Amino acid sequence: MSDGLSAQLLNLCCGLFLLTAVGVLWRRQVSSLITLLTVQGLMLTGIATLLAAQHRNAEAVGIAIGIGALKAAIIPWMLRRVHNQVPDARETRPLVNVSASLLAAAGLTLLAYAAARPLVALAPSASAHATPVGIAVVLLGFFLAATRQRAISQIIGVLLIDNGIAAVAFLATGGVPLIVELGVSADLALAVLVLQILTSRLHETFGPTDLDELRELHD
Amino acid sequence: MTELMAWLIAAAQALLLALLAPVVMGVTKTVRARLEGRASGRVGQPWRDLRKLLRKPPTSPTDSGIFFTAAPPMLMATSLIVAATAPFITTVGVAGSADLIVVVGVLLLGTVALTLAGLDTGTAFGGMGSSREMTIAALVEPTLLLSVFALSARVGSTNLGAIVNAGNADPEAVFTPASLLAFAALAIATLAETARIPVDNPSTHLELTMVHEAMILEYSGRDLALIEWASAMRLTILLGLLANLFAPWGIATTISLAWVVAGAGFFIVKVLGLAAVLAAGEVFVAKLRLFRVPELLAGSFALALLAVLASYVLA
Amino acid sequence: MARVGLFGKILKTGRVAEPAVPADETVPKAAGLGGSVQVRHVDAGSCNGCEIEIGQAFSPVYDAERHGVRLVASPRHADVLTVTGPVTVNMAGPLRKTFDAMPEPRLVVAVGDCARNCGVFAGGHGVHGSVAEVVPVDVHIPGCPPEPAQIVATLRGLSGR
Amino acid sequence: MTDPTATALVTALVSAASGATAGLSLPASWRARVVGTLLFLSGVAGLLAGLAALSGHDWQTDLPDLLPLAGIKLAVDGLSGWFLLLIGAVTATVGVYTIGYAGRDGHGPGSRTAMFTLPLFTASMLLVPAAASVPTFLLCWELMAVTSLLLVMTEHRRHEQVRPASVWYAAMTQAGFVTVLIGLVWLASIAGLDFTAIRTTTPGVSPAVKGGVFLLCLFGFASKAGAVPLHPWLPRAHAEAPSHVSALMSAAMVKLGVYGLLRVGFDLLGGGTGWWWLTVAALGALSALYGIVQAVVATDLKRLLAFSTSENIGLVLLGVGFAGMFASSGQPAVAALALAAALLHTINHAGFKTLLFLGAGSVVNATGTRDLDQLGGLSKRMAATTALFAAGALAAAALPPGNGFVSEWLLLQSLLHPGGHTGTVLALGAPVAVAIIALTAGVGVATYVKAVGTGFLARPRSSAAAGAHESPLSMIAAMAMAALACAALAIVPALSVPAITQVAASLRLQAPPMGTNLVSLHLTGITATFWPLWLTVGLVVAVGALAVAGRTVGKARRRAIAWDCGDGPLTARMEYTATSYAEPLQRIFDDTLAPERDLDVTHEEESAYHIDAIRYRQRIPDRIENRLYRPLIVAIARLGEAARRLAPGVMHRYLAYMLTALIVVLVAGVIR
Repeated sequence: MSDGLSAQLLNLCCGLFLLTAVGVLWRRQVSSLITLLTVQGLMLTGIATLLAAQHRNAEAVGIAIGIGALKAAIIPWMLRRVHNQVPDARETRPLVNVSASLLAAAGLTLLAYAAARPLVALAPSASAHATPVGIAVVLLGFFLAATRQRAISQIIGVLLIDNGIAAVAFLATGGVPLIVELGVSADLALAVLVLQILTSRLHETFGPTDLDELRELHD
Repeated sequence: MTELMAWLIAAAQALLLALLAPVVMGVTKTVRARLEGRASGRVGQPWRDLRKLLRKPPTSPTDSGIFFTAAPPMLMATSLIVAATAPFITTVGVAGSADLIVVVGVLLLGTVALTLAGLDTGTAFGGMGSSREMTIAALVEPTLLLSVFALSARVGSTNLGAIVNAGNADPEAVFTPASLLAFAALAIATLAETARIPVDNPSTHLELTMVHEAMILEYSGRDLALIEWASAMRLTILLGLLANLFAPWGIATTISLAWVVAGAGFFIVKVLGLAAVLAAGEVFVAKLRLFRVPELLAGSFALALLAVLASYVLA
Repeated sequence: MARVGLFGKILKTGRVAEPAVPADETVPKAAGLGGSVQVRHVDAGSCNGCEIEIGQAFSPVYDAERHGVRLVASPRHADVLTVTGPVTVNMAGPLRKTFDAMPEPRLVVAVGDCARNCGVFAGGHGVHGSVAEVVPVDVHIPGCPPEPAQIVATLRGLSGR
Repeated sequence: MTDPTATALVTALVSAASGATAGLSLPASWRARVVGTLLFLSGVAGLLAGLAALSGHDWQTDLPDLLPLAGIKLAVDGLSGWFLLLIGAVTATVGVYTIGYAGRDGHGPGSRTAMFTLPLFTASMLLVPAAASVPTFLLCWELMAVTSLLLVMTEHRRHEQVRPASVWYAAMTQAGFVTVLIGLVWLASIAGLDFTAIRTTTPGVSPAVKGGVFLLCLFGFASKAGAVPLHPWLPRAHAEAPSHVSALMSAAMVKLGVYGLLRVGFDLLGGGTGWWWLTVAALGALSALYGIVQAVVATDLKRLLAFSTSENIGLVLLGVGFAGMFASSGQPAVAALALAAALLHTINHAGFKTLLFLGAGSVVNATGTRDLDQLGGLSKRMAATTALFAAGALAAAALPPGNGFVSEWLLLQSLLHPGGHTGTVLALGAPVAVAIIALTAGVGVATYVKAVGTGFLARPRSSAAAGAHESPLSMIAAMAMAALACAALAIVPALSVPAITQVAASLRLQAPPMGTNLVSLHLTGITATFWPLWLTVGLVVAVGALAVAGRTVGKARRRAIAWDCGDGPLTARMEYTATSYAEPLQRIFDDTLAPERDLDVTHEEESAYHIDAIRYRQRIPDRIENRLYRPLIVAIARLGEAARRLAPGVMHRYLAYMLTALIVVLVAGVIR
């Protein structure tokens, strides 16, 4: 694993990582969203393992494997279960049409790069140049959550944000202490679990989990 | 030795004022009667009233408590203390040591004792008189203190003895516009404090118009005597202060016996003169309606404020 | 110019009071008053004729004040209680209360015939009786109404000045 | 830890903490007694800490790990010693009072929460003067605000007005806290967190910034002190809180506003310029006048006492304001005299206001009502409370033998001091201030004569007042303690001169020109001396002699029914009530008070000429509140209504807000 190869692999993972995020914005079917999410989980694991290998830090490898398991396996599995229980979640009816979303995605990525410049200047390691990708994915996740109507797309938005933050953490600092990672992961798992129960309960009581109908609850 | 002498003179001064007070009331009544064409009684009539009242038994209403019985001695005590410590005969030692703000405060304490007694009787007139007396006392206070301010600004201290000595030292300082305005303000305040004509009519029988009299309707016998005597002393004290602060000549500045006696003589003449002027003034003025009194007091307050400003601009 | 006008008038009129009236004989109880008599007046149902005369007694012309006699507002301050008119049914209680409210030594002067023996109103429907039946009377002043000089003489007798 | 101040302060805090735990754990019957005694111990310890600090034992400590970010820093110098003394004394008195007042039944003042929060409240008040760094100060300040809020709400189950009062109290205290927070943090951002650091660097800070910081702190401290434009919480909170809490708040907590002003104004910002202190003096004058005018027409006893607190705080602020003006215009001697007057008035006011509020508590405890128009005739039924309340009223009305008069005399002397009047502002300001103090004193006397006269004397005006009975011994003992303190301060005020010199030194001011001869109060600058001891002795001897002489020589006193013009018996309805007593003054101050009167006449059906009933109702609103606060509240409500449309319950809308906020921040980061 010469340095040049690992650097190229790292760039590949980051590239795919960003691409999957844009894909999530692009696709409408929920099932394709879940597969994109799984791919992104794998890419994140790739980044983690590559960086761990670079720093020859055993603990970081453990973390990478943990993340991989969580992001690529457990969460997609949970999402699939929700997806199967809620038949009408086929179509994520977006508030903002797809082309506008993609333009917004581009704008957000540019903003991420501009905002990350001081961060990149500071960071010691070479891999830090890729940190803007993490920030971009966070912004995209946020955008997804804000503009999609289905409850399940909120969950996916949150997951994207979490992947983005983890990516930033790995790229900028070259590895996150175990405790922090455990904490974050536990939170994430819990969040998804709760959202999953919420969505199924919503479905049982109200039928379509279209969030706009939920407005009547408010008044 | 001079310490004991000073205390003795103070006691003598208090005694002199106590004896002089009814005579001052007698003089005001006589002058007033003469101007109204009446053949007035002798000047000693108030003394005879006091002596008769002292022999009669006091009565107190069933629901009244300690405040009713304690008011006459408190009123007399405050008058005695001011009489002993203010510079009437001499400005040396204890007699000249009183501070003007303390004198104003002690006199106010006497008024408060009487107003509480008025309320303690539980009668409508007692409450009415007490409420009006307090309203007027509250409005007189700014005038009194501002005229004090005007006087003390000229001298640099509110100590009565110092003010009188300063007036003695350079007589023309007494005739500056500041002290004349202060004199006018203090004169109006005196009328209000001692319930004389423009503010209250001491010889009225119609309870609804009374201010001071309404509070003492329930007193009789020696209580009434003490109150009448103390009120007469308050009038004498205030006239004496007016006389000495603005015409300080003849007051004894050393402790020699001759000077003290001369001082006493001068003082008596000045006070009786002022009392006569007061009585004469009363004949020409009618009693103001209660809610015109604040305007009068606001006027005197304005005079006092002008006095203070004048003492800055001119002094 | 009102002030100067008034002052001028005062100087012009000078003394209005007439020479003092000789005093009547005094009452033993009055000795304790020592020349200072404070009078509280109660109208126990009179036709106001006597009131006017008593008012004149204290006016500048008769001037009872020169003998040390003064009208006061409350019976607590008074030594002498002057009562006029036959005591009507309604005024009997209040008259009694006024007399009780006065501190010792106290005297009652019944002014006018009505006070003495109900005068013209004797036997009237609302009349309770003469003053003597309600409160102990020390001096009676006859007349309907009595002269102010007579009232001043009696009061002067009480004050002894 | 051998330093006396430290040991005393620590014992005070420890006994307060143990009081709090006792309050939580003990059964109802024992709770009041134990918490009361522990409170008393804590008060006495605080008092001793103050005395030690005032006699020169300055002490400071630094506990960095207690508070995560900046640590706790405590320092007790002369100024904080003075206020520790004040708060300790008030706490001790209230401690004894709580034993009797909190009762055995365990609800209301005796409930678990009240007994738990009371010692915490006093402990936080002891900590505020001792704080020596911005975070510590703000922490203790907020702890005090929260615990006092809880205490104000102890009786919310029994009276429904307690809730609006608490809402007002919470809103205004927190608003005040926020402004103080902004001010101090702004100052700390420039000059550092620690007070000593601030002291050294402030000379370099630009006057504009110092002015801004002072104004912000002034807003917060003036609202805590209850100065008039910021006072609406005071009459509500004091009227609704249980009396021992009102006593603590009115006598002690309110003074910490003044402490804050002195600490920030003189100590941290180094005296500042003239216009600062002119605003303080103007604020003082306004609250003195408006406070007492509202007090004289108040018929609720505790509302009257609360407005009178506003008035006395006005006088203190007047003193502090003129002290600052004299100091900044180059007359240190007169400045020290004005400061001495203000300081002495804080402790005098603490003395007689505690006595008055505890007296009011005893009355409310016995009769169940605070309305002066229902009370009356208590002088026979509650002799001890009446005598003690009258003594407090004498002091509060600033009449000579009382201690209120001593500090007012000093304040007037400092204003009348001819040396002080250089510059037109002072030359015109001093006489106007004297006039305002005089009018306030005059109306103050009328207020307290009304309170004592209609509240306690003659016949009871309601069955509640008729059935009154004397309060338990511990309440009387507490009131007696406060009365003793007032008497001591009245008769030998010169005792406080060395302490005031120490405080002036810690504020880097000159010692006040006052002689320390115990018998008299002598001002060395101008020939003005006043012998409170001889005056009191003279009065007592004269009154005693006259009374005894009368009884022995004269005839026996006769008791008779009051003269009722001969007809029917005098009933209680014929007595003057508090409303009618203050009616002339209310008519004179009509345009400032603007009472709301409504009169409805109901006629008989048959004809409009026969009147069935006439109903007249008059209410005197708080005009500043209506003119200033009502529009503010309406504006905020409208703002709230508009904001409500922003949150329609749509999930996306909320996420969109968050996203836009994030983007804006990033863009801002990029642009800068």
